Amino acid sequence: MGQLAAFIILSVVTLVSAVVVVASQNIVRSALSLIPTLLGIAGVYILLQAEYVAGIQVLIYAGAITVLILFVIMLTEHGTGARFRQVNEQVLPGTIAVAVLAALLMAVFFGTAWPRAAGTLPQYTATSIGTTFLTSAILVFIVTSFVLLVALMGAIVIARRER
Amino acid sequence: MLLVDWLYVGVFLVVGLAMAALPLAVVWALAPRLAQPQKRTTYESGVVPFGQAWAQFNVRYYLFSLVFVIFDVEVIYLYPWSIVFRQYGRYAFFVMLIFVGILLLGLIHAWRKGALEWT
Amino acid sequence: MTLGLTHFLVLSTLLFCLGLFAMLTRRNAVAILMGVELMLNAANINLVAFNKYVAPGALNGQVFALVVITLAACEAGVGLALVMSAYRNLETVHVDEINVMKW
Amino acid sequence: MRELAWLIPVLPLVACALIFAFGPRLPGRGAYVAIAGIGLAALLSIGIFVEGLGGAKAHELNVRWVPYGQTALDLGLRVDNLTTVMLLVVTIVGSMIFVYSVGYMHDDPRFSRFFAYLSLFAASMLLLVLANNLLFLYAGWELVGLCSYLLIGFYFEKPSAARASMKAFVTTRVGDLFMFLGILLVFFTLGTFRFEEIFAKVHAGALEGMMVGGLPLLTVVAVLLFGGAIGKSAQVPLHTWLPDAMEGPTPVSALIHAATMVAAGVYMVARTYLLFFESPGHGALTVVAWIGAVTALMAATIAVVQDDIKRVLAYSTISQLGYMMLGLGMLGYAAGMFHLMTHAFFKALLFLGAGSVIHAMHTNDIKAMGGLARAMPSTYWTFLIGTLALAGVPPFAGFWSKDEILLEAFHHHRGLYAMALAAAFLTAFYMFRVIFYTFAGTTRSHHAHPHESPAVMTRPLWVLAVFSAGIGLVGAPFLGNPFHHYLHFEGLKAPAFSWGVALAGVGASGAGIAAAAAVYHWKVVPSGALRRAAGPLFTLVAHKYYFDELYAAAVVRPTLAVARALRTFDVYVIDLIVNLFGFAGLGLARLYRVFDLYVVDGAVNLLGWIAQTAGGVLRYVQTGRAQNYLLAIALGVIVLLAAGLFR
Repeated sequence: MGQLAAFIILSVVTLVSAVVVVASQNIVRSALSLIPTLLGIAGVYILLQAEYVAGIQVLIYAGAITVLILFVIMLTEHGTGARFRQVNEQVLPGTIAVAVLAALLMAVFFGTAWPRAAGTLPQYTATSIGTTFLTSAILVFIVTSFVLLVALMGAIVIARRER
Repeated sequence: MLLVDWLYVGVFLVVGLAMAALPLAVVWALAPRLAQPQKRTTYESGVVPFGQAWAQFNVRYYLFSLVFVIFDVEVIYLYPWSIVFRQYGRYAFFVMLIFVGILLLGLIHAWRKGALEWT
Repeated sequence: MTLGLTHFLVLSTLLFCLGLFAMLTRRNAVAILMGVELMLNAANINLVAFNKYVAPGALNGQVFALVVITLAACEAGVGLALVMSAYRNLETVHVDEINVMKW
Repeated sequence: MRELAWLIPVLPLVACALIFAFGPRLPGRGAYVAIAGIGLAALLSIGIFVEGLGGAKAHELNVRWVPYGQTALDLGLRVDNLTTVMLLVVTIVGSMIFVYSVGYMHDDPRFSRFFAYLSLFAASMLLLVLANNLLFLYAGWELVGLCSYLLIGFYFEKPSAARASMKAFVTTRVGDLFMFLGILLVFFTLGTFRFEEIFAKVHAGALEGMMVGGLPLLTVVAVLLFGGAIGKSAQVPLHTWLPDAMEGPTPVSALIHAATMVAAGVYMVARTYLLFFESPGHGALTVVAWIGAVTALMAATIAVVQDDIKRVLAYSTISQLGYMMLGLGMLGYAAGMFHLMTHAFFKALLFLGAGSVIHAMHTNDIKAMGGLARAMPSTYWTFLIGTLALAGVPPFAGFWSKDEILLEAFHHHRGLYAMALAAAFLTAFYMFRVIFYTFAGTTRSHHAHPHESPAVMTRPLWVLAVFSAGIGLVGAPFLGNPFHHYLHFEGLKAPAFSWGVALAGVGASGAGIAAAAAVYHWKVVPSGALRRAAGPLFTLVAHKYYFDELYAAAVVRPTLAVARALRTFDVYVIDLIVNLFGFAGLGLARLYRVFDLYVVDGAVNLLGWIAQTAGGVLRYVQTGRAQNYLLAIALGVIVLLAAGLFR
C-alpha cells in the first residue's frame, strides 16, 4: 500500500514535470523541469529494487546530461527562446498520433498476460552487476568503451570551431 | 521493503533541509535590511553589470563538460568492477586496463585537438 | 490493489508518448533532444520493471538499462555538438529552418 | 662427336640471329660473325667426317615434338655417311663463298643483311641435310626455298630481279606440291615420317602390291617425291627458274644455285633412294634417269648459245644436275653423289671466277670481254682448272665422277649413254667457248680497265681450285675408289672400271675442246656460218626450246585470262549485287531512322517525361524535415501495432 502511494506520488511528479518539459514555451524552463522528471524516474527505479541504476540515473542524467543541455542552451539561443514560436505545424496530427499510439500501447500492455520466471532479485544489485559485466556481458563492457571513445572523438570534431 | 525503511531517508531529508534553511533563517532574523535598487542587480565581482545576463558562452565550456560527461559515464562501469575486483583478480585487472586504455585514447585525442586548453 | 508491472508500463507509456510528442512538435533541436531523453527513460523503466516482474533471476534488464544510460550520454554529447555546429553555421537551432538538404 | 651434330645448323642460325639483331655494329659489319658460324660448322663437319672414316655408326638424335595419335612427330637429326658427305660439301664450299662475299659485296649498302640471309640459308640447308624424317627435311627444303627467294631478289630495286625471285619461288612450289603429296602419301600409308622406319617397312614389303590409279603405290610415292627434286634441282620441265635466278649476287649463284641448294633434290633422291630402288621394276629410277638425261642434253645445248657468262654456267648447272639424276637413275647411287660433290666444288669455283670477272668488267656479256688472262692471272688459272674439271679432263675432279656415271649408263641403257656422251661433248664445247671469249685474245671493250680481284676473293678461288683438281681422286678406280667404299647403297655394286668408256668420255671432252678452239680461237669455222648451218635447230635452242613461251601460253596467259574474266565478273556482277545490298540497306536504314525518331525516341522520351513528372510530384514528399519523416514513422508504427492487435 505504501509502495503504491509512493509510486503514485513519483508518477505524478514525473509526468507533470515531463509535461512541462514538453509543453513549456521557455526552453530553459523545459531543461530545468527535466531534472524533477529524471529524479522521479530514479525514485521509480528504487521502487523496482534497482538502487544502483537509480544512483546512476541521478549521477549521469540529473547531474551530467542536464548540465550539458543547459550549456548548449546558453551557447545557442539568445535568452530563453520565449520570443520564438516553439512548436511547429504538426501539433494536431502529432497529438492525434501520440494519443492513438498511447491507446494502442495500453491495449497491448493490458491485454498481455506477462509470464513470470523463477528467482528473486539479489540483495545488492551493484555486486551482481559487476559480476555480470565481467562474465556474460564482457563484450558489452568492452564495446561500450569503444562507443564512448567514438562519441568523445566525434563530438570534439563536430563541436570544435573550424579554423 | 517496508515503509519503515524510508524513515531513514525522511530523517536525512529533514536534517538536510534544516541545515540549508537554518543559516538563511538566522540571517533573515539577525541582518539589518536596507532597501536599495543596486542590491537587486546580479552580483559580478563588485562590478556594475552590463549587457544581458544571457551572454554567449564559449564553446570551450561545452567541450569541457563533454569530456566530463564521458568520464562521468565511466563510473557506471568502474564502480561495479571495483566491488567484484577481488573476486576475479588479474583477469578483472586486465579487462579494466583495456577499458581504461581505450578511453585514454579519447583523452589523448581531446588533448591533441586542443579541447583541454583553456586559453 | 498492489503495485504491479502494469503500473510501471502505463507510466512508461505516458512518458514515451510525451517524449514522442516533443519530438514531433518542438522546433528547437535541444527540446527535441530532451524528448529523446524522455523516451529513453521510458524504455529504461520498462527494462528495469520487466527485469523485476518477468525475469528476476538475472540482472540483464538493469545491466541493459545502464548501457542505455551510457548510450544516452553519448547521444546527448554528439547530438548537442551537432546542434551547436548547426547553430554556428546556420544561425538557427530550429529544425524546420535547417533545410539545406531540401529540394 | 656425332652427338654434337645438332650444333652444325644451330651455329649459322645463331650467327643469322645476331646479324639481324645487331647488324652492322658487329665485327666486319656482321661478315665475321657469319664466317665464324659457318667455319665452326665446317670444322665440326670435318670432325664428324673423319669419325665416319673410322667407321662410326649412324647416329640419331630425336626430340619428341608433337604427340600425334599413337605416334609422335619428332624433331630428329640423323648423321650417317651420306649426311657427312653433304655436310662437308655445304660447309666447306659455303665457308669459301662466305669469305669471297666479303670482297664481292664490299660496297653493298645491304652488306650485313646479305650475310644474315647467307647464314640463314646455311642453317636451313644443314637442317635439310641432317633431318632424319621427311617432315623435317621438308621444313628445311622450304626454308632454303625462302632463302633462295630472298637472295635472288636481293637487288629488289631491279624489276627483273624481283620477277626472277618470284618465278623461282612459284616454279619450285609446283614441284614442292608433288613432294608434299608424296610425303602425305608416305605418312598415311606407313604412319611415320622417319626414314629409318619408312625404309624398314618398305624393305619388309609394307607397300607391296598396293596400287594407285593402276600404278604401283611405291612408284607413285617415289615419283611424287621426285617431283620436288625436279623443282628444286631445276630438271626439265621445271628448270626455267634457274637461269633467271642469276639475277642474284654471284656468290649466291655459286652457293645456292650451283653448289648446294639445287643439289638438294639430288640429295633427297639419294636420301630416299630405297623407295626408288624398291619400286617395281625400278620404275621410279627409270623416270629419274630419263628426266636427268633429257635435262643434261637439253640444258647443254642451250648453254652453247648463251652470251651471258652466268647464264652459261646456269645452264651448265642444270645439265650437270641432270647428269647426277641420270647417275642415280642408272643405279649409280655412289656415282650420283660423287658427281654432286665434285660438281659442288668446281661449279662454285666457276661461279666465283665468273663473279671475279664480272667484278672487274662490270658486264656479264662474254662477247664484250677478252684477253683477261693477262689482267687477272689468278682468276684465269682457277677458272681454267674449274673448266677442265667440268669438261671431264683427267685427272681433274669432273672426269672421275662423270666417268662413273657414263659407266653406269653404258651398262644399263645405251640410248641414255649416248645422250650423256653428247652432253659431255657439249659441256666441253660451251665451257671452252667461254674461256676463249673471256680470257683469250685481246680485250674488246675499250672503256674497261680489268684488274685482279682482291686477295679475299682470289684465295677462296685457289682453295676451291685445289679441291676441284684433287677431290676426284677419292673416287679414282686405281686407288680402289675409296668414295664408293665410304658411301654405297646396300645391294648395289659399282661396275668395274672400263678403259673403253673412260676413253670415250675423254674423247668426247677432247672433241668438244677442239671444236671450240676451231670455232672460237683459230676461227677455222666462223661461228656465224655454223649458226646459219644449224638453222632452225639454232633458233629452237636460242629460244630455250620455247619453254618460257610454252608456260606463258599454257599457264600464265590462261591464268591471266581467267583472272581478267573473274575481274569482269567481280566488277559487274558481284559488285552489282553488293551495291544492291548496299542500297537496300541504305533504304532500310532510312526507314529505320524514321521509326527510330518517332517510335523508339518517342517511347524513350515518354518514359523520361513520366519519370520527370512523377519526380516533380513526388519531390514534395521529401520535405527535408526530419519531423515529417518521424511522423510518418510514428504512423507506420501505429498501423503495425493496430494490425497486430486486430488481426
